[in-house]
Amino acid sequence: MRNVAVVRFPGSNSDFDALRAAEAVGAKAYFVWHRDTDLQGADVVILPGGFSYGDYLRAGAIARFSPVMQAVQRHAADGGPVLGICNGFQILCEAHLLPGALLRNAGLHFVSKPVDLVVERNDTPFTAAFAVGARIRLPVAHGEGRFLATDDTLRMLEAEGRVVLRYVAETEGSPWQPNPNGSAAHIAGIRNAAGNVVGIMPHPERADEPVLGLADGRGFFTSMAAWKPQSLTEKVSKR
Amino acid sequence: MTYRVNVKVMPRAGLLDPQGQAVEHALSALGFEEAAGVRIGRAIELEIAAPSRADAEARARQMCDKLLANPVTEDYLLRIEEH
Amino acid sequence: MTYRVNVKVMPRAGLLDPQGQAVEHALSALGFEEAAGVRIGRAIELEIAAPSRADAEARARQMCDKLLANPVTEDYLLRIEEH
Amino acid sequence: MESGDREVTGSAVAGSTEAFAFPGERPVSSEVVREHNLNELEYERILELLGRQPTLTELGVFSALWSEHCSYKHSKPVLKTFPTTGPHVVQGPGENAGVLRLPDGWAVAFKIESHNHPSAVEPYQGAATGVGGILRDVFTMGARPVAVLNSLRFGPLDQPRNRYLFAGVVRGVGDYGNCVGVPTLGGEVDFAPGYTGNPLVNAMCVGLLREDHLIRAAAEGVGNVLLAVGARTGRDGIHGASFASEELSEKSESRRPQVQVGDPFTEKLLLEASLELITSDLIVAIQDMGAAGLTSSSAEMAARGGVGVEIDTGLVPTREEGMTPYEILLSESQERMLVVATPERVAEVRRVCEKWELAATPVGRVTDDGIFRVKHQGLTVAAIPGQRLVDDCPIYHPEARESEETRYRRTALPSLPPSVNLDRALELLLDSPGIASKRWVYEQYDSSVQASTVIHPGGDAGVLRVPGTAFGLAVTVDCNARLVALDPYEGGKAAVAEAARNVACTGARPLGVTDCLNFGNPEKPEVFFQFREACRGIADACRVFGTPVTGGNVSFYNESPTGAVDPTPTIGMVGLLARADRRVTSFFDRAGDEVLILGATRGALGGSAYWAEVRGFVGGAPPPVDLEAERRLQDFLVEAAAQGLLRSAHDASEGGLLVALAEAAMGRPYAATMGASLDLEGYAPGVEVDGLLYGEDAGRVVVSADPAHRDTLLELAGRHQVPLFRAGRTGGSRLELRAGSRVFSWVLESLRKTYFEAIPRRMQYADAERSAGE
Ligand SMILES: Nc1ncnc2c1ncn2[C@@H]1O[C@H](COP(=O)(O)OP(=O)(O)O)[C@@H](O)[C@H]1O
Ligand SMILES: [Mg+2]
Repeated sequence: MRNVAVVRFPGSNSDFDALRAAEAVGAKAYFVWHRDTDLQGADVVILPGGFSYGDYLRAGAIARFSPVMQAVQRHAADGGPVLGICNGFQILCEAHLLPGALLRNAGLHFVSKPVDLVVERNDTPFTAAFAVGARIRLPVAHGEGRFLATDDTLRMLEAEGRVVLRYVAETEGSPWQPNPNGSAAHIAGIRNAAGNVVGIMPHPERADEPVLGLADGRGFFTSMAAWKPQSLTEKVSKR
Repeated sequence: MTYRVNVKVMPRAGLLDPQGQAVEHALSALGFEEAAGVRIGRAIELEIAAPSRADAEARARQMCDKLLANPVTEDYLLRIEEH
Repeated sequence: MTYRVNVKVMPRAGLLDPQGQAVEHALSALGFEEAAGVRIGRAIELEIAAPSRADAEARARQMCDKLLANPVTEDYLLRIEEH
Repeated sequence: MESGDREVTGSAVAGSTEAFAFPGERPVSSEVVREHNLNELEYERILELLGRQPTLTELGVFSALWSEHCSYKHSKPVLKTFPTTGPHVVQGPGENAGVLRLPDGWAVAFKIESHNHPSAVEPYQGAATGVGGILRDVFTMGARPVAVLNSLRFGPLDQPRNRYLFAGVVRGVGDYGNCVGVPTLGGEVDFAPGYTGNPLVNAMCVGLLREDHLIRAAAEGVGNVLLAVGARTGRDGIHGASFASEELSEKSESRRPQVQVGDPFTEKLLLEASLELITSDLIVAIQDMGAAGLTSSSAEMAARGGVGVEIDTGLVPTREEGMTPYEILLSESQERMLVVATPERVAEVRRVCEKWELAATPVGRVTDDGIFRVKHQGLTVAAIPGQRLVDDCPIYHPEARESEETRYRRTALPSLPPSVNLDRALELLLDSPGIASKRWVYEQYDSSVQASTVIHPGGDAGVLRVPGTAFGLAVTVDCNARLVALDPYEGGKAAVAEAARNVACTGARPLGVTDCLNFGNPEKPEVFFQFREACRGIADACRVFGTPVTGGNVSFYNESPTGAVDPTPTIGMVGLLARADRRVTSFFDRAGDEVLILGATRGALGGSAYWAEVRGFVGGAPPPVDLEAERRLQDFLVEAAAQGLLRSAHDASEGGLLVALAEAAMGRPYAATMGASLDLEGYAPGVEVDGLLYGEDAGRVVVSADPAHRDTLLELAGRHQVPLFRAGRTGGSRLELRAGSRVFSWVLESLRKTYFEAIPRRMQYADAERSAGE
């Protein structure tokens, strides 16, 4: 059974949600405190959403130095899956586990609403359950979600197919949908070169049950639960 | 003549500066114990076309008083260079 | 010896600065059409206890490189005064 | 922190009420007394109560606790008339928040609070700290906050200053709640000239707890230790409580207390630490250091426990050097708690706080002599009989008289003819910021965090599920101030009725009320009349609906140079949705559904948005609210939803039946529209078309349902004696309507542009508009 470590930073606020969503697919999920240095045999690590250290200075800038992050770095280096959601994505960028940076939304306001996305890769531990090109709807809720990187990095991300999630360019029926934050190339989520570290701005853990109105998020967790250590390395080596 | 204006807008002395506090903690956690009294504000750069440096400064002040700084919670500091 | 350190962290040149644009627009709406090229960044003040000005500066640089500025998107400028 | 390890200075002679001036403090002159907003009567009472002259410190303590904000000296007798009991009431008024019983051992704690004056001065921090305070009121009951709501009023958006206040307040509410991680599930915003210079910012918080974890803020156990937990104490907001109890004027600019700055990050740590302390049974009592800070929290906790307290202000961790006991006692620095624990538990309490990176510092102890005693480095600077300090503030019964002007307005009629025809009028209404979509607001609020939101803002009430159970909660805040201004009694009833209707539209049963009574200066007879009558209306409605008032807040002196604000008794309500998965949303979402109109239309245009926005006339007699009919309507909606008979339900409020129909058809900004073609022939015989479309009779709801359920619904409506009219079917991309001889047809896409863009269009650059227009 999958051991899923949900890291709690001071200011994390989607920690319970991530835990619940992982448990909902039968994972053995537990909290790891930011001061811990041991992930207790985690197969998967989730950096949840929230405002670690109040997002003061830059979102994720301070959390990145938490003791636990060294363990996360090692886990990632060994090919262990890591999912950063929202603030977790910001932390992964600040920690240079993922390229680029997440800046204040182009609209300057916090944005909370459902957005439509396209899943562009299903060769990650968190998107395997989706078909490539699948259109899904998830909530976003962030003030600093504008993905930005140098042109070279952006070119590299596209060339290596490392864009995992993209905001759809437009939505029928609603002119108020697309790209909520002005991200470069409508990027909503990316992965590292090996494919085991994934960062996304939208919140699958808040959209995994019909009663919540949106259920597409469940796929991220069923993918995680079904994922086998070798399955990734195979896919990676195939490329 | 255009002048380059540097405005530094800082939280009023005595007002709580949670951001500064958090950064100060982070710094000492990173081994920079020698850092103290961290305060964080905004830095604003702009160019002003004006007949004279004095005019540029006067206009810049008006901009700060009217918009760039919040008189209730912030103090500002102006620096002007020719350009 | 303690030194007062002023750090100015600005969005890397060429990067879109929506906040700067919004403020520039508001300025001209308020009749300050002469303002241009508005950019908005962060101003950080702190004190550093160090044996010498050079040491203070070196430490301050480390703080910026490590925490205070994001190398991917920001440039910083240091100013140090005795205190 | 060391200070925390020091022993609290030994007690003075038990029972002694001797106190000394703190070195360097001003002697108490009549001038000083006046500065403290205490009148002769009150000062006499103080002398009599102490049997001597107060020290300046004591004067500060009295002025805080005897301010309107803390003492309710003008409102108490009226508030006593509210129904506050019921089989499901676990905690009525008097605690930090009211508590109602839910199924399966759960309970809901909820409370609303105003932060009007601070927000007028500094909108961002004022609103942010308002949210912070109400969150603390709820989690100090042992409840985890699960929803925030906000009720806002501003002057018209064509003035830059109003746009700036609106933008700043919304950003402040959002940044704080978003950071702490509590979803904002609803609220209301309205705009009227009366609020220029004195915006209203009311924040409501709803929390969930296991009933057996409920903790009350009563200090008990002589010898128990008082600990200050959380942020350090600065010179922030000194005299905020008395500041909130006077009119805003040039003078108050100078008396303005130092702005309180919110730190939601510390709040989040306080929230987690407090809940850990409470659920692991480590503490006796806990209270937020809110208005009047350490003073009110300690004095109130002592009074509730019938004990005395002794505080050593010298032990309180301060942010600034050389703070006097006076300043420490009255500081309103945010994110601070006062905790009472037994001496054996202190170490454990501090360990838990430490884990959450918070300081917990012993600053005093519970005593047996009933005295509120304050020492500073051994010197007793205040010693006041505690119970009397809290209870003996003079109570006032001001004169109440309705203003001639209001009486006249009620009987008046619009003088000008309509400037536009009836179909254009709809566009004007949808474009008016009070009615237009509030998406510009609620999209800045995280409404999905906690992964429990079942109905997001944008419809009627917000709905959340209670994880691990089948049921959910519906939450709303409502008040139509125009109606209250024209007829305070009917307006008060209408506010409760609308809130209950919004709750019932989701399928939830209204449970209880928290109210935020925003009025002008109660010493003016016409203002006190509004207050008394509005409260009478609220009380009557709550009685009929079986929704007790479990708490609330009174905010008087909402006056600016332009006069008193419109009377605005905001009603916050929670309801129980037996099955969260049976929730009913407010939008048409399937073609071919039956559209039914519940309730009767008499075409009352008095106080309507149509007259105000289209005919430039605020007046006429508001429609009377038939409380029994409202109750039957609620019963019908709850039962129909429980049986899964409804696809959508949306009540008619501002803008009347037509705006309600248009809103149901326009849908949410993230989904496609669903048109309808309707025929009102025979619905309200004899009613003029303008009254039919735009009248604001209470008790009306537009529902859509699968045609298969039609007969069941008709039968159910008959049983509940709810008028039900079959208006037509959903479908298409237009809203088509036959009313009498008139046929209307609106293209929904263009209505949507108007409705969803009305506020964004006006607010485009508002964030950067501060002093403009000042
Ligand atoms: N300040 C606000 N914050 C959050 N949601 C809001 C706010 N103002 C309005 N809303 C939401 O917009 C919707 C419509 O509000 P309103 O017009 O007051 O509805 P109603 O007339 O049914 O009370 C409601 O869902 C309400 O919760
Ligand atoms: Mg409604």
